[in-house]
Amino acid sequence: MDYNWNWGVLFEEPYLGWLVMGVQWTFAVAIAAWALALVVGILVGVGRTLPSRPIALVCTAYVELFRNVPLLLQMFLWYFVMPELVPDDMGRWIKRDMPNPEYVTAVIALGLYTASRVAEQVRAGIESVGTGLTNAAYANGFSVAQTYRYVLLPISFRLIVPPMTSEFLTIFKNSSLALTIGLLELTAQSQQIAEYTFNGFEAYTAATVIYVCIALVATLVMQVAERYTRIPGYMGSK
Amino acid sequence: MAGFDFAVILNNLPFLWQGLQLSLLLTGLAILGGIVFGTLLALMRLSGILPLSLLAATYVNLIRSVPLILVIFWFYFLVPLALGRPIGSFYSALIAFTLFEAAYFSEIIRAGIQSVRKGQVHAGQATGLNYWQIQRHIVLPQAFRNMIPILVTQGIILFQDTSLVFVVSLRDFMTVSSIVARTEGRLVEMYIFAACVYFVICFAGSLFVRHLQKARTA
Amino acid sequence: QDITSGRLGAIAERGSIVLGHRESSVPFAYLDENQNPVGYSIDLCMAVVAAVEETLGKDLEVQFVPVTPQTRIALMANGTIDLECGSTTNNLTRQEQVEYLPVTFITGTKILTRKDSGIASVDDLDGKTIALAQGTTNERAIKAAVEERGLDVRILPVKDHAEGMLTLETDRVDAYSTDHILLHGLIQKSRTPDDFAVVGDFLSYDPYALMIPRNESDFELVGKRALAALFRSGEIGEIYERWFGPMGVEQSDLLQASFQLNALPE
Amino acid sequence: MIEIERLSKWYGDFQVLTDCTTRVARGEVVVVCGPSGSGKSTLIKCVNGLEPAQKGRITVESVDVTARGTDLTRLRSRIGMVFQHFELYPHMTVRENLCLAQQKVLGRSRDEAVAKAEALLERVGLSQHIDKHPGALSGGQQQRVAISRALAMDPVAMLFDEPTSALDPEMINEVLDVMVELAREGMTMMVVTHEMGFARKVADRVVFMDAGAIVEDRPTEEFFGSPSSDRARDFLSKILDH
Amino acid sequence: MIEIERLSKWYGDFQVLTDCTTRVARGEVVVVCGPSGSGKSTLIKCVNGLEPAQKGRITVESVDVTARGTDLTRLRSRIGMVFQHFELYPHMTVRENLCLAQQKVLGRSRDEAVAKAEALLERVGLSQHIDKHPGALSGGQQQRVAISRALAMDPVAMLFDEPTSALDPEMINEVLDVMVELAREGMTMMVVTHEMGFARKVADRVVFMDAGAIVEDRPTEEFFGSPSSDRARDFLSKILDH
Ligand SMILES: Nc1ncnc2c1ncn2[C@@H]1O[C@H](COP(=O)(O)OP(=O)(O)OP(=O)(O)O)[C@@H](O)[C@H]1O
Ligand SMILES: Nc1ncnc2c1ncn2[C@@H]1O[C@H](COP(=O)(O)OP(=O)(O)OP(=O)(O)O)[C@@H](O)[C@H]1O
Ligand SMILES: [Mg+2]
Ligand SMILES: [Mg+2]
Repeated sequence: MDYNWNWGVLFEEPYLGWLVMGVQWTFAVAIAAWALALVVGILVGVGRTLPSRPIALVCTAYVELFRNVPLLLQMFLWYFVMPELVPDDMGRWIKRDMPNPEYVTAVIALGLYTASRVAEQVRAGIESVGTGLTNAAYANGFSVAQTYRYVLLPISFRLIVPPMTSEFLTIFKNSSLALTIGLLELTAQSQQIAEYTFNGFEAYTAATVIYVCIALVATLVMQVAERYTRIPGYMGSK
Repeated sequence: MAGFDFAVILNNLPFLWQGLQLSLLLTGLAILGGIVFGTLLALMRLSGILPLSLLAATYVNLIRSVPLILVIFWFYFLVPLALGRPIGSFYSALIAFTLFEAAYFSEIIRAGIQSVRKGQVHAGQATGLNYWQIQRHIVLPQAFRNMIPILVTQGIILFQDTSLVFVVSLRDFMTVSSIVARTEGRLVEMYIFAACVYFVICFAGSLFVRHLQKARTA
Repeated sequence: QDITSGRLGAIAERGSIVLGHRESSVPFAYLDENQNPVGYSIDLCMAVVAAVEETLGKDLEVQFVPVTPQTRIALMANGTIDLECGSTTNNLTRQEQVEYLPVTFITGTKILTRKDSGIASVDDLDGKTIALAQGTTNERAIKAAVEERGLDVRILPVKDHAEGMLTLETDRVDAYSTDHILLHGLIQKSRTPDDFAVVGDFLSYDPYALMIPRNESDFELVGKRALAALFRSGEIGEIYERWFGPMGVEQSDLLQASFQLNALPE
Repeated sequence: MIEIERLSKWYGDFQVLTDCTTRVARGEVVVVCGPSGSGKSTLIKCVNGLEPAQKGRITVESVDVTARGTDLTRLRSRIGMVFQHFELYPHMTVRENLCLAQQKVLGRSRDEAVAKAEALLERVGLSQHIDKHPGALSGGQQQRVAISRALAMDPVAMLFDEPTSALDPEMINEVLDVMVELAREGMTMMVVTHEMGFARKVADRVVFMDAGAIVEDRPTEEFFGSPSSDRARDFLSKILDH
Repeated sequence: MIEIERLSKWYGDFQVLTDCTTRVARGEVVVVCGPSGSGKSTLIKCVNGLEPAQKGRITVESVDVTARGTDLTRLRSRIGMVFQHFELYPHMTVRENLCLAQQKVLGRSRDEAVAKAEALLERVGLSQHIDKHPGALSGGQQQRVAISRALAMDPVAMLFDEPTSALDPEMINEVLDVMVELAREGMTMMVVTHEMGFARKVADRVVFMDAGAIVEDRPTEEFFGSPSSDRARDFLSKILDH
């Protein structure tokens, strides 16, 4: 089991180009999915805490459904199953005429899945603000909407900045699952380099280092964000 | 692919069951291994001995910033190289999952230990108990009781994560469902069925977690 | 010959031999209705296994590990599998990592498409989408051909032949490409064989062989000997007939010549 | 002004309030006391509809709180409420805490709101803290801000739920002093508290609760002079002699 | 018995204790009081080494607590300590809470330990709760169990850190009564508390702290009769007249 080391391969064309492309796709998927996840996740998370039973129920169902099925399977459901369930024309459009079907599918699958996790954080954030403050706002004469707008959301958003950091990192990592539907993001590219050059060590190391760098940068950025959003002297914000 | 044919599920039930067994086995063993190794990492981090806690922290943060798929690739191909002998793909995957999940378990366990109020340690010290007696009788029992719901939740996540061995064709439930789906050309039925199975198991798990939490606050 | 060291020794010690197999390379190695691996290459591998058992003087447990085009070389190189039974092309680049036993089949890259797609050769792929299995020689052959002709072709990478066929069947792509013989196998296993056709010229030369670890000359000798015996005795003809007969694929002159060349005397 | 009639309330199977009847007239100060868990907080939260009741009726200035269709938001803006744990908005400065509802609920202009806030803070002696966040203030200061926040809405009545029980002993008086002054100015007040000194000083009536029921409801001197129930006597003896 | 000499302590740059000197003789009861954050808890935790101090010396029965190499575990087993938040072990029954250290530290047999536990619980009137978990008891009951737990080790002295400040007012006396009895039996006690009634009744001396320093350390009657410092007078006036 002798192994021929060759780090130079990472800097040769076309392999360097592949890595760069892989990073671009990883970012493209992660960022777009994150935007989707934030929008849907915040709506669903707020919905779960509303006094209206039906809305809360629908939002709870969403969260349970999306977080209890493996993401890989959700990718497949969106990619293979969904086009077969819609009317034929539409299915064909999705599969053939939609630009970048793998990319769009990956973003939707990853975004909606992550939304269920974001929703949980949002809900936890709102609930941790506590009934005391909520009652205070109501007693002040605020309506439900005003209470959310001026009290619950501003506080809970600040509280959930740290858990959101880790969700943001998770979405980068989970974007690697897009390789199963044929999107050549970073992990897929490193694997392809391993196949072409048989220098698996080097290829996987390159991908690992890039992921670690992404994590480091994201953590730093979020730490700054945390500092700016911290509420002076409030319990729960360290 | 017009028309549903759910008979395909019945015909392949034994095969699917084998896959599910492998998923569950992998999950169970990885949870055990992950908790043992994770506790070790957590104790290292809280030990107050700088090299140890630095080592553990580096490991945990490294693993947590890398996608599981990449870790699986690493271990699937490199464990035999490192060991100098093949150990079979199941064990490669098991090692990958154990080491990967240990990083997550260690964070849970660390938080669990820290969730025990400092006053409890003080109370133990004030009656003259030593470090190990306090850990053994006061801190760890409370820490684990506090942690159980989160540990179970992480177990559910781990169970879902095992589906990723699909990328190396290990015959877990996900892979097996895919094989049936593709060889029989019954994608829609099989993937929906697989989703239902995962959902039922994981949802039951999260109901159990909720029950635990309610039992604890009551 | 020294059977106590090297891979043979390791196999003897653990009492089992690990065969890597493909899951959708019809008829070389694929899954039967009980999801067990069967096929032409599997039968040849079993002959090699029998020879290994004889050499070692003990019965071996046979373990099957599924492999894909992306994993097979790495798993061979890292020692997870002892012998690969699939549809692997023997080429010199790969010989930097692994070793091969004598050629057992000869084929080349062609294109599978729907009969009504209007595609008759690579040149017709312009503006179309084709699925390619990652890590195959065919992937490179098609990419090279496309580049040479300056065509605009969208490529969808897939994991293996089953997934390639799936994307074609579900209309996600216009064509799938791999070795000619495998394409026939895929059509045969399809639920609507009449819809598909294999088109175009051979775009590559792909001699198949069983893959073994590199620098294992003792093991290699046992394998060569086992295959030579099959070639000499004509038993290869029976095995061939069993798997290719139903498909109506005869042994080509080239393949027969190859069998002859490797039917070395003891 | 506040009339509570035969109010009963359940949490699931558990009855928290049983047939409670009492009233607070305009300008009156009523202290509610009783052992922990006896339902004092629940009763007071029912008054401005923060908790719904299943039976009985509450009216505030002839508005039926318990009726469906009552505009609770409007009602609440006219009743001030002060909580045990202050419940200031932690992400806003003291000024914002006092101005927010004035602007959003009463529709006052920014200038009006700020002027009001400054005047109130001046009164409780906290003018110099107007730009701080609540987290930077001591408990006693926070509670005085909370009282000002409620007063900023020009309430017709004030509800207090154990306003001093989360405070360090040395800070209790600075809050009680503000409340005493308020009472002397004629504010209608309903105060849940264990501070019997405060009750003696300003309360017109004392309501004693036990296990969800109102056991005594009598003028202050009568209550302290000769509590009629054993339970109240017992409670008073425990709470007074340390 | 307990001697504190010129003790100073820092948390990082922040000095919590400044040059504190005092002593508690055998059988004496000393009450420590002072405003919040003045360092009372820190001081008392230093006495049995729960917090390390950077400067100065503490000796307990001639054992130097602050010296390196002192067997703190052994020392602590001889000093009982009671905390503001009880700190009973929530996962054990009351019996286990009382027996754990007796068995593990003193090496008593199970029977001895249980007999001791039963006797102590009898004394504080909680025999019937011996099999319950702490969570099932009221705050006052929990604190009485916590006192019993400390007494089970046959301590030579007892430290109390605001033992009644987390209790509902009606439960304060049941705990103070136990402490008064203990004091009358001659236990050496150092008690951080705001309960001036208790201090008056049983304390031999009162130590008043402010901003980390001991401002007054005088016999009880003198302290209440004529506190010499403005800060103490101010504090007493705030804490006594409500
Ligand atoms: N949301 C709730 N669900 C179920 N029971 C509740 C809820 N809120 C309060 N209770 C119960 O109702 C009873 C009365 O509670 P309430 O808070 O009104 O008491 P209280 O007199 O204010 O006591 P305290 O002095 O401790 O504040 C208690 O037994 C409490 O446990
Ligand atoms: N672990 C710590 N790190 C930093 N500062 C601390 C720590 N523990 C306490 N302090 C600070 O030390 C000072 C004294 O604290 P201590 O708890 O001894 O006060 P106290 O007199 O007991 O007050 P209280 O009446 O509120 O209990 C306070 O200002 C507190 O903020
Ligand atoms: Mg209350
Ligand atoms: Mg303290």
